[in-house]
Amino acid sequence: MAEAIAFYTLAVLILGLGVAVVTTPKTVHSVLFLVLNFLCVAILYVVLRAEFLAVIQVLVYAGGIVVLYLFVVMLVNLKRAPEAHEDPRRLARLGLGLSGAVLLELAGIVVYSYGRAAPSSAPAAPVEGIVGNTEELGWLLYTDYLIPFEVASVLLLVAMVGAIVLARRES
Amino acid sequence: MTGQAAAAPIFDTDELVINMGPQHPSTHGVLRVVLRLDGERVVDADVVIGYIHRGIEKLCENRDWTQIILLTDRMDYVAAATNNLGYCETVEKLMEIEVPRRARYIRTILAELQRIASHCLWLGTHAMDIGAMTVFLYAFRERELILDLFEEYCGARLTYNSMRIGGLPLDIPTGWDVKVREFCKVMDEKVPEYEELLTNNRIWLERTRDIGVISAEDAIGLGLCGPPLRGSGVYRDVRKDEPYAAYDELEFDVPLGTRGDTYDRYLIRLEEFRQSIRLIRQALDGLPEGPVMGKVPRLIKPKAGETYHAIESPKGELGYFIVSDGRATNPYRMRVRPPSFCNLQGLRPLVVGHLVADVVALIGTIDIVLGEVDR
Amino acid sequence: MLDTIVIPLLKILVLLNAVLVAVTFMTLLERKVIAWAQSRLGPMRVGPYGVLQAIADPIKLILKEDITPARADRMLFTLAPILSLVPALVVFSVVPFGGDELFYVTDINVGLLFIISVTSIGVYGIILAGWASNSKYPLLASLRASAQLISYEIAVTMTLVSVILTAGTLSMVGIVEAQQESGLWFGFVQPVAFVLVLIGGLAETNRAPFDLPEAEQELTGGFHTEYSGMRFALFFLAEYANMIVITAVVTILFWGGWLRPFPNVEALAFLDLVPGWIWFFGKMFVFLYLFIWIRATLPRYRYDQLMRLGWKVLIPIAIANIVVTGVFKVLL
Amino acid sequence: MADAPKSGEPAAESSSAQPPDARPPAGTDGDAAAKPVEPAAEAPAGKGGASGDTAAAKPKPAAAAKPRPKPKPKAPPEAPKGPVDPPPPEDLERPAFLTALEAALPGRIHGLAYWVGDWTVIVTPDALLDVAAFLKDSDDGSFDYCSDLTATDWPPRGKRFDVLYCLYSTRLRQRVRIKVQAGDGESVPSVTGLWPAANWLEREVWDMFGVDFTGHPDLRRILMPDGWQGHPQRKDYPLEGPGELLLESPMEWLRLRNARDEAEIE
Repeated sequence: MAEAIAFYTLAVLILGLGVAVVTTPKTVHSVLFLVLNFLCVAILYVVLRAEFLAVIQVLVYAGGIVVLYLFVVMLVNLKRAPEAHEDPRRLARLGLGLSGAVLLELAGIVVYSYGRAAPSSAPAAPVEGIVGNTEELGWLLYTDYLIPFEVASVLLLVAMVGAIVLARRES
Repeated sequence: MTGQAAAAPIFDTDELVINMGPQHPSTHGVLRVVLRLDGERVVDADVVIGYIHRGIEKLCENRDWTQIILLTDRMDYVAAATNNLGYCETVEKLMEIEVPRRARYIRTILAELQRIASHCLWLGTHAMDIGAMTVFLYAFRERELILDLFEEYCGARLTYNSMRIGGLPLDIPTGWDVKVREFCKVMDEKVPEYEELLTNNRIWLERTRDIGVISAEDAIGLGLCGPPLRGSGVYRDVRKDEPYAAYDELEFDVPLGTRGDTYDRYLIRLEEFRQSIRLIRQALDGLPEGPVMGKVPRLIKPKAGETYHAIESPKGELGYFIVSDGRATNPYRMRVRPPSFCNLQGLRPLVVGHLVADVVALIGTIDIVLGEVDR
Repeated sequence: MLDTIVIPLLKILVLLNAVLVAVTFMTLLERKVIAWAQSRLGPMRVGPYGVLQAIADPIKLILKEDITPARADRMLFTLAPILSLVPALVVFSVVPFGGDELFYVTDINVGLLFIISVTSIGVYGIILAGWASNSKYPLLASLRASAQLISYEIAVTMTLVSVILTAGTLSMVGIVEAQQESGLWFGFVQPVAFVLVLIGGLAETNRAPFDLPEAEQELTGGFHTEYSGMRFALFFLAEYANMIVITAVVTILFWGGWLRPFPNVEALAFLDLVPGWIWFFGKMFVFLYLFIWIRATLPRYRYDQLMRLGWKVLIPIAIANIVVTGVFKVLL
Repeated sequence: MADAPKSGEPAAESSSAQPPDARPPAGTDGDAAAKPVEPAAEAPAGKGGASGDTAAAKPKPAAAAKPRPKPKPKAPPEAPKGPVDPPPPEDLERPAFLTALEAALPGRIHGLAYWVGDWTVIVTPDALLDVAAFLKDSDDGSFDYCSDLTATDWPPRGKRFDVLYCLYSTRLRQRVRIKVQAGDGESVPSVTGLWPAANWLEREVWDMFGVDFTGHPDLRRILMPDGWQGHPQRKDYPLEGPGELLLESPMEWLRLRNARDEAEIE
């Protein structure tokens, strides 16, 4: 019961903050709403007893990535909105398309998981009485999900190289 | 989308214009530097001065020849005795007064003490600008000893009024020379102490090596003088080139830099500590007997004529250009060539291309006193 | 009820007060130590040997006028000091000051990560303070702060991985217990990591020689230029609280927390007469003193040099350290 | 001491050679007409007494002058007409750069002056750049260092400003001054192209005297605030700051001030 209340409160908060991120006129404020959003997600993880994920969520997203966002927002002149340079309708179409795709995906997941018996999948038969889930997570990442993990890291590497190429100055 | 936009002007970073000063902890007074920054890199700088312009040159043209000595104190107020010396020497040159040898020796001692005091202040503030705050207090501790010596000699600690046209107002008090020797001994120990804190300190090296490099040709062209000029390897010291006071009778070396960077200028000033101590010791050893005041007419009134005379102040070539019309008891025109003013002109070429943090290091390395820049 | 709510609350209350008092006296300690380093006396007027200066300062700051610049972002301007202080205080909840349960609020299984992640939130205080002031020097400072803190957070976190590898746990209590089991403080096992964490800790708390975001000589006080009164005091509290956290973490990770020297040597058992928490605070004090000493001695790094040190020196060494530790772990 | 160490080689030669002949006539020549009695009386006294040691001669004129100037210490009502610019004594050997300059630019040099060991080359504004460039580049001169650049104001004179360039050679360690006369509103070519050091110095002369420098890259006020009226170092600019009369007609103000000074003296 308590968990359900926590979940729904957090869900409302997360959604509300998400809307706030998109609608706030000041960019810095909107970035801050994003931080709050991430913190709420972290609390959600805690409720799900995934402390490690929660902490990593705070560390990586709130403590790292969004700080970089703020850095960029403060450094870069954002007085002129990007729409001034491009066709706003094209962006709107792109956005609609993307969000539609995400929505579809979510719906698919929901439908798919309804069709199956839920909890049996947990492969984490508590190994040798480990407290917490850090070690479990590690096992899973390096055994069952090794290929997605490696693919993700290669993807990040590509992104990093791309960023360096973009940022490099012609000289 | 991001890739497209990166080229578009949305991601242009605006140049940030910041005002460093007139009130800023590191501008050594009321100096204002308008910096145009790209991120933290200085794209351009405009040096704005004049905030404490008191019209000293104009005032001098309305004061007696003797009264002016007081006014010169107020220019480079951390090296007042040097200013006195420059002015008195110039008037003596104009009037062709011979200064007794003893007075010349004592003047040399005073000027060199003053150089140490001024360099102490420079070292302290320069190190403080770069964040080493302990050096500041160490250097001020030794400067205090010099101020005590001056207080004993002439009764004042900052604005000395310690010289007269034709000589000195007073002979040295008894026992003063012993105290000066003791001070030299103290300084012998303290200079290595400063060096220990800074010279081989990695952070200090990184902050000063290759920062504000200026070539010998540029330094000469910009009219830099004193340690900034010698830092670029130009052998130029008024004490050697156009000797005054007792410098032609004393031995000392002129330290020269090789790279012309902030670190070289730092090393030069530290070496000047040692050379000044050496000069003071020699002058004390060879201190002749005799009067300290030359034969000077009761009414000081140089014949009509003009002259330029320079001495080596702690900051560089301190020149006086004085015109007498031969009729009034005040100079017709008195011009001071302030070393800080001419060195400060070199700030802009030095800072462009460096970071904000280097700007404070470079203001420090030039060693300016705004009282002298603005007069 | 008593165990789950009242006692933790009491502990939190005591801890909060202790931390705040410690922080006030830290300022006095800093002033005194720096004064001694500079051959002067430091504060001497308020109370015997200036001891009460630590109380006079907060009183002065509280009574001062609290100014908000006209064109500042009022909400964020007020929020920023709070944002920087709160994480610094929250972290103390997982710091064990002794082996007994009495000496810590809670011991969670990801304690170390919790500390890192919560302190990383503290950056927002500095960044927002600089931005919300709507003033140029603070803005430059907050740009510096964000870049600096992220770079050094990566370095420190990577270094800590090797410590976690050695200890086999993320729990703060567990790490100390691991040192007791092995009979060796990790400072001797992981000396490189210790040095890296110390340097990274200096950088993360914006202490000299890495005090760029508040470099008075360059940025006239940096991110807190526009702050006065109590709000300024909050930044101050946060800085010193962070310092205490870092020293506590270093003590726990590398110098055996509340353990006596050579915890496995029976011949030294008489050292156990000294309670564990005294050992703990003694070790912390040494590092606090070291922090202050460094501040009195070293010049300040420049922004790009700081970045170079972080990215090109500390992070590669940290990675190498992980590899070496991993190899040893597998071999032994 | 009087000469030798202070003023470099030319001075050393001159002081031993012949101070007594050279200077006093110079002093009287220049402004015998303008001067009242005493300086004229002073000059012969100096001439007679200084049979080799100038310093010894000093007390005499001073002693002679002592009773008179006491009650009259203030500036005389009429401002001096101009600097003395004593010509160099005939038998004084000229430094090599000056002979080279005279040979290279005949007719461009308005005059030479010599006083207490300092050489001054007097030129007109149009010849300034040629002379300056020659002094800077010639092997005998190589005056690569612009020590100082300043001006002097002599209001009653037609070309009221003397702009002075104190040059120094870091290689040959010698000094020379260039003097250019310029009228109010007349401009002088800027030497910033030769010596970048002149940049601020010319700005200061513009600020303080209002001498315009053509070709200066950035001629703004430097010491006074940007919107300042007047040029403070001019002789007709009052010490206590600008008043209304000064701003309207400076010469009238100067005449009134001199009259007031005279009244005060009496």
